[in-house]
Amino acid sequence: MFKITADPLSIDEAYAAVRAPDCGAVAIFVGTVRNHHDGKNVTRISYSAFKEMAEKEFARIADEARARWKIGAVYIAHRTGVLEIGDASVVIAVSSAHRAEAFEACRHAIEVLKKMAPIWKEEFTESGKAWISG
Amino acid sequence: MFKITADPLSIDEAYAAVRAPDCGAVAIFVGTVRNHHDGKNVTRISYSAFKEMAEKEFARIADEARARWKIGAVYIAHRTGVLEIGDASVVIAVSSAHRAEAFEACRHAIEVLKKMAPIWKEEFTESGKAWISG
Amino acid sequence: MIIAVQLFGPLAEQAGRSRFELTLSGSTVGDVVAALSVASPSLRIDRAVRFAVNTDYAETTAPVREGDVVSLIPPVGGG
Amino acid sequence: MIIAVQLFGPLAEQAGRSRFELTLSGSTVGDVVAALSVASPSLRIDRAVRFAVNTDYAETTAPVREGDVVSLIPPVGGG
Repeated sequence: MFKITADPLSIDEAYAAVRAPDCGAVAIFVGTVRNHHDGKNVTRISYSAFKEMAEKEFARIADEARARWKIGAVYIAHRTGVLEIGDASVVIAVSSAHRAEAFEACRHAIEVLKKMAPIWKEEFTESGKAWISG
Repeated sequence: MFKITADPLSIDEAYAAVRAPDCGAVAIFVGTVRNHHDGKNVTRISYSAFKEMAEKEFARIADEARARWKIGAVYIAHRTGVLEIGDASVVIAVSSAHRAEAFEACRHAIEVLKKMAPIWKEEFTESGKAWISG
Repeated sequence: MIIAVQLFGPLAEQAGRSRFELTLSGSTVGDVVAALSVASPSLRIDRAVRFAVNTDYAETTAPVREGDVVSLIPPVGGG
Repeated sequence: MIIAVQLFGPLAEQAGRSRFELTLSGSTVGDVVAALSVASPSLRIDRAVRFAVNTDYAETTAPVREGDVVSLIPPVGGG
């Protein structure tokens, strides 16, 4: 399942979406809004996305991972809108028969998502706001 | 939080236990009962543990990870009793400011747990049962 | 032909709007970008900006056809 | 002195019980294992078996004291 959503993300949903009888391992990554960045106090973050393209990129990231590693299912969800400190902005889950593949594919997925998914982040700090990339 | 429990494991509990305002990443590993092993069809698995020592080993694994990586909190839970296919047997969660550390520490924790935690696994297949290690 | 252009993030902020309809003589992504620069001179379309035709990344040499939506993808920040 | 011994997993299955109370003359983990082998000859305590004194892994040369619990840790299979 691949989605851009304004609703809060659910870790249990991610887990339920990928668990399978023939998979003994699930690796999950959760990105959350951190209260600091480059020495500044972050108060909140606003995410926006090109939804249709981002969801297609998520599916492409999953296809790429399945071609490279022996894995089961992949779940990728990213939230949009104004998020507070501690809120989950992204959840990725990957299942596999053996744990190495789930870890590696999950790690790879977040790295590629950060480079390729058309999602933008506006960071609000005590001193103002700024678009953050990379 | 470090525990051996006969109750079903909760991924959300693991996530809630480690998330922190200064951590932007949470890596979670879930080990589940797989329906196959070494070419045999597995029907269920029974786990037993030396509870007090296992929980102490979990805490030691977390201390070791905190000494090696810049991470926030660590959660390790392992279930005991008879588990069915798809049930979660172990959940590990690690938070960190940056994602590389959470992934590496989480991966390390499951590797060390498998070698060191005093937990035993009896696998039931169509052809009988066997103690499985390693 | 008429091509729809979408802007996102900092580019939409710079332009003060997120959607344009451009009338084009050429037929590549590069032609769309050139026309957009004329229509919205305040836009800073530097080398870090990528492009998409509909929902796929595309080079500036990629063709565009009537009905396509061209998107400008400034540096992304998901995760 | 009297030392409690715990067995787990396949070793408890082999012995048909998981707890022994042994009366010892010596004072190391190795002495406990030797006494256990006499008390329960069917046990196969090979080199893959590790030992713990109370809740910590211990070598066979580690001392044991009155009140300690010595555990035999056959190959583990958590995860």
